[in-house]
Amino acid sequence: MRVEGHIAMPQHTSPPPETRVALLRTMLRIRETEERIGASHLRGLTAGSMLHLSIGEEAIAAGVGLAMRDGDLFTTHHRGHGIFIARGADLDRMMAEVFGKRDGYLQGKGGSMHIADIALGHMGANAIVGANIPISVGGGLSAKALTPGVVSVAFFGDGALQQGVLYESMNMAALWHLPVAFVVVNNQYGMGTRLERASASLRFVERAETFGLVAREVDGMDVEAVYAVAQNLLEQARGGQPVFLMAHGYRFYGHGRKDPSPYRSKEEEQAWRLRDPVEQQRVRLLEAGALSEDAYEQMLREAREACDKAVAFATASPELPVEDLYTDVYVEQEAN
Amino acid sequence: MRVEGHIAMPQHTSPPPETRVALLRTMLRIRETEERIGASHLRGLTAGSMLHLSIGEEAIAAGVGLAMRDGDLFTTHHRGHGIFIARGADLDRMMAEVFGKRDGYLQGKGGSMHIADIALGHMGANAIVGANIPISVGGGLSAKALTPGVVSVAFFGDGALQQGVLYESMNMAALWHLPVAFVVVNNQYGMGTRLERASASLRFVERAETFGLVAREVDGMDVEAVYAVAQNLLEQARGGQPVFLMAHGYRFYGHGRKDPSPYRSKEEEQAWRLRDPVEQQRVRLLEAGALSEDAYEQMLREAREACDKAVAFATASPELPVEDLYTDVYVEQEAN
Amino acid sequence: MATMPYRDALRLALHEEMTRDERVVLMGEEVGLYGGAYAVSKGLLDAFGPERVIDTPISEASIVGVGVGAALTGLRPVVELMYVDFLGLVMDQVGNQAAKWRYMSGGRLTVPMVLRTQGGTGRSAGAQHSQSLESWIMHVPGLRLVMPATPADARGLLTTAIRSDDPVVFIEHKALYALKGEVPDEAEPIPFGRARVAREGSDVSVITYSRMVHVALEAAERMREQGVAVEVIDLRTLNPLDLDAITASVRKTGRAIVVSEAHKTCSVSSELAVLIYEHAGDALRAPVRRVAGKDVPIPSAPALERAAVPSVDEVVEAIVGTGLGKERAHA
Amino acid sequence: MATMPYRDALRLALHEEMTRDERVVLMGEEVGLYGGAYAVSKGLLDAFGPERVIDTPISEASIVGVGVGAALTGLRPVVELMYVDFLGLVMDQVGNQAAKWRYMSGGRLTVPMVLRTQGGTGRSAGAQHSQSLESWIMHVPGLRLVMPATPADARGLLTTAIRSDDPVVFIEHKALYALKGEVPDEAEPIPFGRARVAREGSDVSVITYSRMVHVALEAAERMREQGVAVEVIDLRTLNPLDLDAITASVRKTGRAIVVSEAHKTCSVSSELAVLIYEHAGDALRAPVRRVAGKDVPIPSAPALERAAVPSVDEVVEAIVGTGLGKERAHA
Ligand SMILES: Cc1ncc(C[n+]2csc(CCOP(=O)(O)OP(=O)(O)O)c2C)c(N)n1
Ligand SMILES: Cc1ncc(C[n+]2csc(CCOP(=O)(O)OP(=O)(O)O)c2C)c(N)n1
Ligand SMILES: [Mg+2]
Ligand SMILES: [Mg+2]
Repeated sequence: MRVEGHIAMPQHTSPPPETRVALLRTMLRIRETEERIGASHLRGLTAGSMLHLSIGEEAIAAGVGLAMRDGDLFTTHHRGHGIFIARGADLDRMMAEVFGKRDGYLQGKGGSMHIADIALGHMGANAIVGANIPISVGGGLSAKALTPGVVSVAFFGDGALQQGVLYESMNMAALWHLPVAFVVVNNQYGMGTRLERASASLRFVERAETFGLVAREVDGMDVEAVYAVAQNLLEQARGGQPVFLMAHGYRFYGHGRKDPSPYRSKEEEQAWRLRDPVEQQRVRLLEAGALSEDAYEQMLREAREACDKAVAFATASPELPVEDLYTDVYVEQEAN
Repeated sequence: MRVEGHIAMPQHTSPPPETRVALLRTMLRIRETEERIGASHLRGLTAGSMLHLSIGEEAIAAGVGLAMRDGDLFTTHHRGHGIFIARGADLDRMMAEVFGKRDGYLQGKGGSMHIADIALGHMGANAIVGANIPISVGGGLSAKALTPGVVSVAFFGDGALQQGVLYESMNMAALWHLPVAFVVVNNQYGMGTRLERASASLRFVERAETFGLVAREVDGMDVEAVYAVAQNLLEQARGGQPVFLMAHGYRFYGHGRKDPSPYRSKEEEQAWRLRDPVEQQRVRLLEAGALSEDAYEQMLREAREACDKAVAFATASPELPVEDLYTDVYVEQEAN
Repeated sequence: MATMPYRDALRLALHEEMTRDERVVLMGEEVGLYGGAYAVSKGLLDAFGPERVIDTPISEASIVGVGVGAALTGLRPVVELMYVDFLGLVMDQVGNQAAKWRYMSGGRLTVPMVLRTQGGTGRSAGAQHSQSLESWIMHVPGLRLVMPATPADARGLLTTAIRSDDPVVFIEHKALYALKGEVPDEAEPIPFGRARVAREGSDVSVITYSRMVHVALEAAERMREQGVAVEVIDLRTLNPLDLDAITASVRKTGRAIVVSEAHKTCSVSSELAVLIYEHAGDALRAPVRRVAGKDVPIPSAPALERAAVPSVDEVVEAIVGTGLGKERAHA
Repeated sequence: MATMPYRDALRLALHEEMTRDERVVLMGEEVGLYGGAYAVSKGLLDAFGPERVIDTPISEASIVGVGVGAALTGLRPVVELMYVDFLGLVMDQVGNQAAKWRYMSGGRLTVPMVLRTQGGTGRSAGAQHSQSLESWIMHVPGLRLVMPATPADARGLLTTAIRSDDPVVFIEHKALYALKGEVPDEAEPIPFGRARVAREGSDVSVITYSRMVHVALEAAERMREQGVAVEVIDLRTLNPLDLDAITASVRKTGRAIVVSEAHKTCSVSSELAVLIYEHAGDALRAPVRRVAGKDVPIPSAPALERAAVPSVDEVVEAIVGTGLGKERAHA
């Protein structure tokens, strides 16, 4: 494995202080929201049997998310809450959607796995592994034609590395010089399958290069490292050089919230939890004097209050009336 | 492009004399048959509007085909006549199939693009670009389980390099240590699209390596070079190390027999025709004294007589009666 | 009115809409330099350049995905799938993505994409290049489905498709590209969901679409010689479906034949037949008859290929089977 | 007879057939170490080892292709597609390859592959994880289509599927995995094409399959309280289809309701309804009624999800609509 040449960490210089704090704030917001969603799920308050939390992966969401700009486009996989929060999700409407309620982002029609909001550049979370990838290339096509300077980012898991559309899509992005970034949220597993059991080779970075991309990998538990490499890569992408970023992280919970993850060892879980990205950044900022304990407590309180508010909002929201089953199948309904 | 490290030509030593002659004989047989099929097509004798000839690509078919052994499995793309001839096709039945007749390999039901004969290891020519590739991996799965030592070869065009299933399939073959060879018959074009216009990068050999394959490229106009590298690669594949071979050649006719190829220059065509693989091998053997003019003439005569016989057979064969429209939809017809 | 072939009428619509709206782009395999596998897009690359007429690699699933993404974000892509037979490669992007985003997002996203493709028999191209797969599409809520039979409809319906904010699957027929017909001088979008009475008649209604309209018209001509007045309804769009036109015709004639090139089982012909029973069953003077593609893969040999899909003879026989005409039905 | 859940009955059949025939292999995502997304294959990896219980990468199109190739060359693969909703990724290998090779090769090749998958609603899993896509499959000649409703059928039909030399699409229902029922002690393959009378009755025939059999049985129980004897026909296999059983029942009762969870338009329910008209139309005392999935993507919110597919109430209403029972139909 050609790890050395690609790990971006060593070179990166710290971002400005307010960004360092913003990265922590974003991660905390994701962590608290996801924990609250998980707890609500266990209490039967969310819609549906499936719930995929991104706890443990906050540095990837926040690092890339904050390196993006207003107007940038993105899609996510089924584990996309954190990414959307990093891109400015309204927590009330997000929570209401996860609860399956009328005031959710999608009126409860889509649910956790399909959250989208084109106003914030979110082209949709996708429940078909890999299907969002060419869709993001389409976003890049639009960006190039209509809004130069905008970048289109596809976030997906390590499982999607085995979907052929990824390779088709990287080729097209490179062939057409599209402003597209392919970001792998590598949490080591696709359901119960460790990446090594799904892929015969781990030379993904080199592989992306053979498709004409600029490719890097990064420690996905270090939010500043992710931010630095993402900034650099997204700048190249904006210029029409598509990029690939493999960010190595971990999901602290199972595939679904209730999955006890029997396919991985407690030691492994513990080792990764010791590298908790939120905690790492908190300690780093406290030690650097870039954040006070009080300011941190305040930040945590705000995150929790936002969650309280979101849960209250979601709880109060009614379900969409059943008559609305037939709305929004088509834009031009009358034609039917 | 890392061409040097991979071109296998320089190293190869000549195969034994009888093999060198057999390679030429096979190519001649392909050339003559394909020309006859093309002429029959122009005279309206073949079934259907589509006809894809492999004239110009004979060295790849013969070189890999003769490096394969009895019992080996293969699939081809839509331009597969030559490969099947190299693997022992009965010309009569092949011709009858191309003519759409009852005594064709497939009783006329399949046609030129679907010729198959499991008795000769032919799992089918496929008209869906790339679809044969995972099917050949399945052949490798069977071979590993049931007939160790057998190799399963997928032949496909450069166009299929942009189909995601190729990459999914290479990964699975490598992950499971299957005896599979992926052979690219690179004739530079997919219909009117030159490979450079379809792929942002030409680093295919390196790319295949990042999927865990042993990969090489070869001059596909030099049949002895192809044979040598194929022998070497197939040996590795038999041991469970899947391999990738990119053979560079050219199709002398258009995409279909009647396509005048306006998308490429006459100079380019001429340059490749000067490297005609059949002619090159003929000259090489004559110059080396490995073949006499007489023996060559005899060989050519035999090839032509075989074509005469095949055309006569195909012409004489009736069409399948229309009542047979319903046979062979299912094995267990009675259940319907 | 100018007379032109179906393929030119399609090209005209593409040209007009690309001129009218800069957001319209055409993408697909061989649409540019080659001019389209069936020469529909010839000349468009020269007219609009490679940023708007985009030759793609052979990567169908992703091509349609790119179309979906582009449509979500402001472009109005027309994506060409060279053969409808390749639908199996792209049904996820068509059925799970294009069709569903509007609904799944509670109206937050729209996918104004046209998937242009062509299908049907007529070239002995074998089982993987001769299919009629519209039934898969008609089954999926969220997709409009258009299948023009004439040059005028090809042009007018493609115009509407490109202007539609919903995803549209637009299926041409390979055997119609050379068919000539009159086409209006002005771009007049033809509204979706309005069937066309291709021929008026009072004895029996033949409900059909695409190439089978012409088969039905020939059968109607044959029946005229026997004094039977056949009405031929060309549906033009299968979603939305002009149920009113179907029931009005069947209520008038009391007899209905459904003709479709697609395999018979679980198909467009099943749906059309059952809709007639449900909405005009009381007016029927004979059972509805389906004349459809046989439930076999399409063979390559020409005679077998012809036998696999409806013929004029079969339509005539079905009409006779409803009790009309001088000949009696054989079965 | 032992009582066991549907999922265990499936596992039993897999275990038995893998024991009986070394050529049978199981492959798919999470079928091994994880034991299957719905725990159907739990324990099989330990029993048969990784060469016969094969965990695959997330590469659906190729996985099915590998199954086709393995089936062509001597293995008898059972390929699991985790959700039927992913059919769009694999329809080329299913519809153009598995289905067609026997025919295209003039009988020279056979594809003894089983594609096991599961579908349906019940878990608020959203539009991309809740579909009923059997209509796409039923439309394709060359594919057998099996949809068991009970543990006994799950076991007996899977046995037959694995022993069949034809490609079989075997669709389980996610809401049935925990359903318990009696299963014979001996492996008894259940022949394809034989419907099961799930409940005898003389007043009306409800023709259905998979989970809807249980919805129909509940509706039948409700109607019994009103003195109406409902016959419920569980089709078990949609290809081959037991047309004789359908027509016999309808000829007996004179009334027919077709119930299917799949979207209504251009679907299994359309085909079943039209077949009843075609083969028992003269015996009908009321129009055939279809109770089917609505033509909308499946919403995630639980109440909406329930409203999108047939309920007991709707089946009752349809029965009443044929003129039976004390209640009158509303519409
Ligand atoms: C096409 C497709 N195949 C399979 C699944 C079932 N599935 C859902 S999530 C998942 C694992 C995905 O792993 P990865 O991409 O690494 O994402 P993660 O869950 O680890 O975030 C699988 C197999 C699916 N949703 N879509
Ligand atoms: C999936 C699919 N896409 C498109 C086509 C139409 N088509 C047939 S051959 C061809 C070009 C294939 O190029 P290549 O793989 O290089 O093979 P060649 O024809 O050059 O031998 C195309 C696009 C097809 N048959 N299947
Ligand atoms: Mg993962
Ligand atoms: Mg080529």
